[in-house]
Amino acid sequence: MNPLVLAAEEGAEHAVELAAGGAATQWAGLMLVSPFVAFLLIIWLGKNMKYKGGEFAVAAMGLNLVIATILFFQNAQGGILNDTHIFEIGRIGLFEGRDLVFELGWMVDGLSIMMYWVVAFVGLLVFIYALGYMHGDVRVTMFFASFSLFAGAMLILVGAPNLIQLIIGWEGVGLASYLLIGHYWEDLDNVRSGNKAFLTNKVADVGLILGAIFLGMGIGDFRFTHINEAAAAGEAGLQTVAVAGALLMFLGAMGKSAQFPLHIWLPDAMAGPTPVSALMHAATMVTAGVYLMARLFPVYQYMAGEAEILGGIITVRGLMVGIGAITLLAMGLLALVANDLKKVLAYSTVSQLGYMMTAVAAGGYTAGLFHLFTHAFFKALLFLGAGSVIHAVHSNNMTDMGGLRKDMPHTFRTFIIGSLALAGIIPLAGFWSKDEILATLDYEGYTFVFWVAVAGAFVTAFYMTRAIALTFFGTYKGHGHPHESPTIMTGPLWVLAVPSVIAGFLNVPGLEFGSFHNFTTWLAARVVPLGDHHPEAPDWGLAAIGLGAAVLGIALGWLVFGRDADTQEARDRLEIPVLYPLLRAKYFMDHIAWAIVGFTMGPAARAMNWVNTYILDGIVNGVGAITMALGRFVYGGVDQRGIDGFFNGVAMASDAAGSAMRKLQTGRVQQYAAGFMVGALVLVAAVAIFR
Amino acid sequence: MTFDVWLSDPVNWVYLAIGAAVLLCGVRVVTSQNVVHAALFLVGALAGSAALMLLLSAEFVAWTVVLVYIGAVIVLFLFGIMITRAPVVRDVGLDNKKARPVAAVVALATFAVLTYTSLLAFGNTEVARVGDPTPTETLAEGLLGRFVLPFEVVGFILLAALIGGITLARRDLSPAEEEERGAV
Amino acid sequence: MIVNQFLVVAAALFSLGVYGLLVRRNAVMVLLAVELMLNAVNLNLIAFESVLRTPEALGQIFAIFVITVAAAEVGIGLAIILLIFRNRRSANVDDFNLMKL
Amino acid sequence: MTDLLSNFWVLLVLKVLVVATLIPLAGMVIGFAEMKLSAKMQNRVGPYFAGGRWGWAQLIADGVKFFQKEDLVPAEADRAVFKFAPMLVFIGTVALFVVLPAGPDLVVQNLDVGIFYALAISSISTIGVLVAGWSSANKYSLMGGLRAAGQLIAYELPLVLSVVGVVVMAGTMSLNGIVEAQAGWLSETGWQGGLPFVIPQLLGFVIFMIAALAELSRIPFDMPIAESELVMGYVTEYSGFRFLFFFLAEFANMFSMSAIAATLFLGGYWAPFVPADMLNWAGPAILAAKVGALVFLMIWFRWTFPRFREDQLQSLAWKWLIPLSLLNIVLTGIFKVAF
Repeated sequence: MNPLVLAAEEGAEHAVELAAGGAATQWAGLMLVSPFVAFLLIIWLGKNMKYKGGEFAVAAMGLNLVIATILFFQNAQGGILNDTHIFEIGRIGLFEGRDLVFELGWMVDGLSIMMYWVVAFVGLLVFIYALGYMHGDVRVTMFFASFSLFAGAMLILVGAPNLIQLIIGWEGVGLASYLLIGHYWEDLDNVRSGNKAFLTNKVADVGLILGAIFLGMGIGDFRFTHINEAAAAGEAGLQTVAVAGALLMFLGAMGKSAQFPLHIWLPDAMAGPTPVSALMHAATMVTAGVYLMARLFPVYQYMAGEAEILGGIITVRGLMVGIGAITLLAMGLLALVANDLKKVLAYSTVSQLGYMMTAVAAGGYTAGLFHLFTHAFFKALLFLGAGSVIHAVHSNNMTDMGGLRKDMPHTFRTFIIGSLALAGIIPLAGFWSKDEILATLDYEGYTFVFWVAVAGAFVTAFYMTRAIALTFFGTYKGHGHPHESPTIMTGPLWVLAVPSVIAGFLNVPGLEFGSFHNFTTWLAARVVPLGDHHPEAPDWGLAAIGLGAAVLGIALGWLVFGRDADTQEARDRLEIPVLYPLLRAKYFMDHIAWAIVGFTMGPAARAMNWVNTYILDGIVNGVGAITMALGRFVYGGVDQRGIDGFFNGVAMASDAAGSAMRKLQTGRVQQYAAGFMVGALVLVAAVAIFR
Repeated sequence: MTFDVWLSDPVNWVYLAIGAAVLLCGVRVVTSQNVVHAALFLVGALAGSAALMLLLSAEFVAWTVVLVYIGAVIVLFLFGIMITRAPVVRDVGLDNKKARPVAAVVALATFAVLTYTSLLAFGNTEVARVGDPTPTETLAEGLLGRFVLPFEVVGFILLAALIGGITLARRDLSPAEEEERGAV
Repeated sequence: MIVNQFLVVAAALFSLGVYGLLVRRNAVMVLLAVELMLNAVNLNLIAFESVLRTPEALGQIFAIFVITVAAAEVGIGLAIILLIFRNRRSANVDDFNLMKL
Repeated sequence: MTDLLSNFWVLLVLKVLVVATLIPLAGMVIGFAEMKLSAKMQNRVGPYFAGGRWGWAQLIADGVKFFQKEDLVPAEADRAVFKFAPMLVFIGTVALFVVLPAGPDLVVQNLDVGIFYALAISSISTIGVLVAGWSSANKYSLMGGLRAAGQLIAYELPLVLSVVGVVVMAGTMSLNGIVEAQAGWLSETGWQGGLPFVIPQLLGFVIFMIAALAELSRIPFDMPIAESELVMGYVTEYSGFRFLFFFLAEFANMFSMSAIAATLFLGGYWAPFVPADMLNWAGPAILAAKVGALVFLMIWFRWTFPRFREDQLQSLAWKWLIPLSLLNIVLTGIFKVAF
């Protein structure tokens, strides 16, 4: 066995039991199916129901939450679950002993339970919120159908026991997100946003699918259990395959999780309804990339991680950490200049995904996932709060807001909680998870990245303060009179506020809840348990650095925007030369993407057009002309004279024969009887003679 | 079996007499130019057939033929003849004279084929157990045992024929006539 | 007695029936001819039975069925003839060519 | 003597002779009885002078008179059929005597299907009547013939069906067998054997008698003759000995029908308390007594009931007698199976 694995098992404080989880794990498959049942029911019956089918979506999510909660507590209370249910549905014998096996099923382990629970919990609250938010909107039935599909595809993805089902869920998520981003398709911009998201994701998906094929065929199995066992065993012969597969799949993960430079679709994806953004950013879709990295953790960490690429400049792990670090800081800066409230949150999400990616890539399995876990709550809370604000002022732009804290007290308070959690203020959830990431980076020796992350924390606090100041403080600049949202929308806000506050305590180093263990232990229930660093006690020094950066950010933000948040001047103070235009232009990433597409695709398209016009069309036209000539000949010579002549002849012959034969039909019964008798006699005589 | 041996059995004399009568009556049935005569000759032919059946020890069937054919069917025929106004005198238009040669040829061919096949099939086979009538009990057990379903079906057919005959033959009364009929 | 002497009589009766069936114009006469044929069939059945001597007297049972069906046939046939006579004032088969266009 | 009697041909001739004498004898006796009884019922004297006492030779004189008359055939008549019809009627009557048992051995032929034969052969006379009416070329005759045929067909059914009950009870169609089934005697343990079927088959007996009256075209079912409207029905054009045939056949038929009724329902030649070995001698007398009683009943009816109308007659047959006789069969079947 791999010494690393042995070391991990010996050194790990979380002992791992591989145990079947009883009935709950067997019923877990229901979670993967129920959203699709809801989808069909919504399409079938939704139109005539009070909430246009939203009831089914909520019911399915409620059922999922019940199952996920049961699993969650079973897993948390000592009985660590690890169960896989697989049904083989097809098999292609491509290679000797390496059949391409298509399997469906579901997986129950610490990682998937966590994801199930997050998707179900956040999904349920967002769905309930959407009942109010989407009330009276266009195509509500369609919306809920797509929404159910979205959640269902995500559950298929996180429950997948193999790469193929994961790809199915992955593409399903892409499809549903396309439908939802383009929900208001009357506006061309929204359609373009949907297209952009879809195409960007497709670029990444090519990497994922190729990587899956490399990895699956290389190792000989698509099941995560086998892939991870093979990765842990660390066969040297497989390393090349593993490196190629891991890098290609990391491209897929970059697309889904909006890592630099494939992040360009995510801010535009704000075109969809706000609940979509909330779900997309908190629980589904963007977390898929991080989930994939975690699911194939052994591949990335022990098989491919240390391989040097690009001529030895950098290792695979280094590349991933670097991309994560760039994402977390650069995208955070972009949030500083965005005027659209949802876009602020969107860049914030990308930045936080950068944190997660960096952590997982650097070896902080628990740290990255813990941040995913806490982030889901407060980001959902923030998006729903933003939705509430947008619902009230009918605008996305912060220039139309201001002074809403009095009009919308619930939204304001929950938004503040979410923002503090995101900024990483002790003792809210974000503080503990971010601290864990910082600790991991410190432990793994990425000092530079550690300081980038600290800077990111500062930027996070800064832009959240700006957003709050512009939205809730100052004077109202929009039209009409904003009012607080209905209970069906504020309810989920408060519910989400609770885990935003307390979720962090689940994984405070050294803190145990008796038999309830902690987050690290739950996650440890895995197919191939490979430990990561988890300190015995909080490193208060690192915590102080992170907290200090956050506090500094809030203070600076308040200093800049707090006093006169409603003046244009306040924002102008930020117009630092070079940096500000760069940020406003979003680092010209869209332009670069367009340029790439334009430079490569333009000439190629023109060339193809030429080929099409002169060569293909010529061939086709030629074939057409020949065919027409042939057709004329066939029509005139063969059909009209030959075939028609034949059939006309047959018809005339039939007619003549009928005219002749009708004389036989005299209507005289006795002549018929005579014929009948003669016929019978001939038969009898024939039998008698030739017997 | 030679002809004189065959002729030495007195039963065959009886057969010859009856058979001759039957054939004579049969010929007259199809050639008589008087419809009632034809019906009466049919009585003769049927009675002769019944007698032949008696010779073949089928007592019950023979008397059934008498009861059903002669007692009921022929009477029905006579009814039909009289209702359709058969003239008392010779009816020269009773036959389709043009059809006679064809009909004769077909009939002769039928006779030839049937006779040939009969001779082919049975040759000189003797009739078994002459003068030993089949007990009616045997027939009864056959009809009401093994063949009870066909028996019921035939009964049903008879019922349907009865109802159908009545429905077809009854004159449709005008409403005024109905009322008059009902008033009586 | 050999069985063929009866079969020949039956064949002759049947052939006479065929002749009558084909040559008669009056529908009642045609039915008479059909009765003659049916009777010939009965005679045949009885003759077969007299040779075969089945334990259940199958030939005779079938003859009884034939007689019954013949009775039904005559009842219906005469009713039809009566109806046609009433409508067309004729019982001639030649006039029964309604089936022809 | 016994050797002579056991010879087939001698026995045949003997039987034919007996039947040949019995038929005119019975016809004449019944005819004479009818004359005298009618007279009594109408408070007349009736035949008085012929033969001296009671006018017993009246019918013989009538017969001689008929034979003396010219054999008239109407000019338009179908001569052959006209002459043949009375014979056809007479055949049906004569053939009935073949199976009538006057004693255990006093029977022309004890057929296995006796009663079936009797019913079958009696139906032949229907054709005779119909053809007689048709061949006379007289519309009264034709009407009478058609009426007779309709009536005979209609009442043939209840007649046959009412007999079925008896056949079911006796378990045989042989007339001798039916008589034996009714034979009973008083022993130390009580009544042994059967009862006359008139007791269990009262319904059948009533139906049979009504149907028999109709078959005989006797009052109240004499529409085919109907002197008052159809002159004489199908016998209008007949005269001389041909009329005598019809006349004789009617009375002979009365005798044979009554004899069959007596055999089927009253025990035939059997009588209680008559020793079985005496039946061959006492049988004819016993049967004659029963037949006499039934014939008296028929004559009595003639002067008791008015004539039915044609539609009443038909509805009586189809709507009452046939359903009742079917009910009788069902009840008899149930009775037979249950006991």
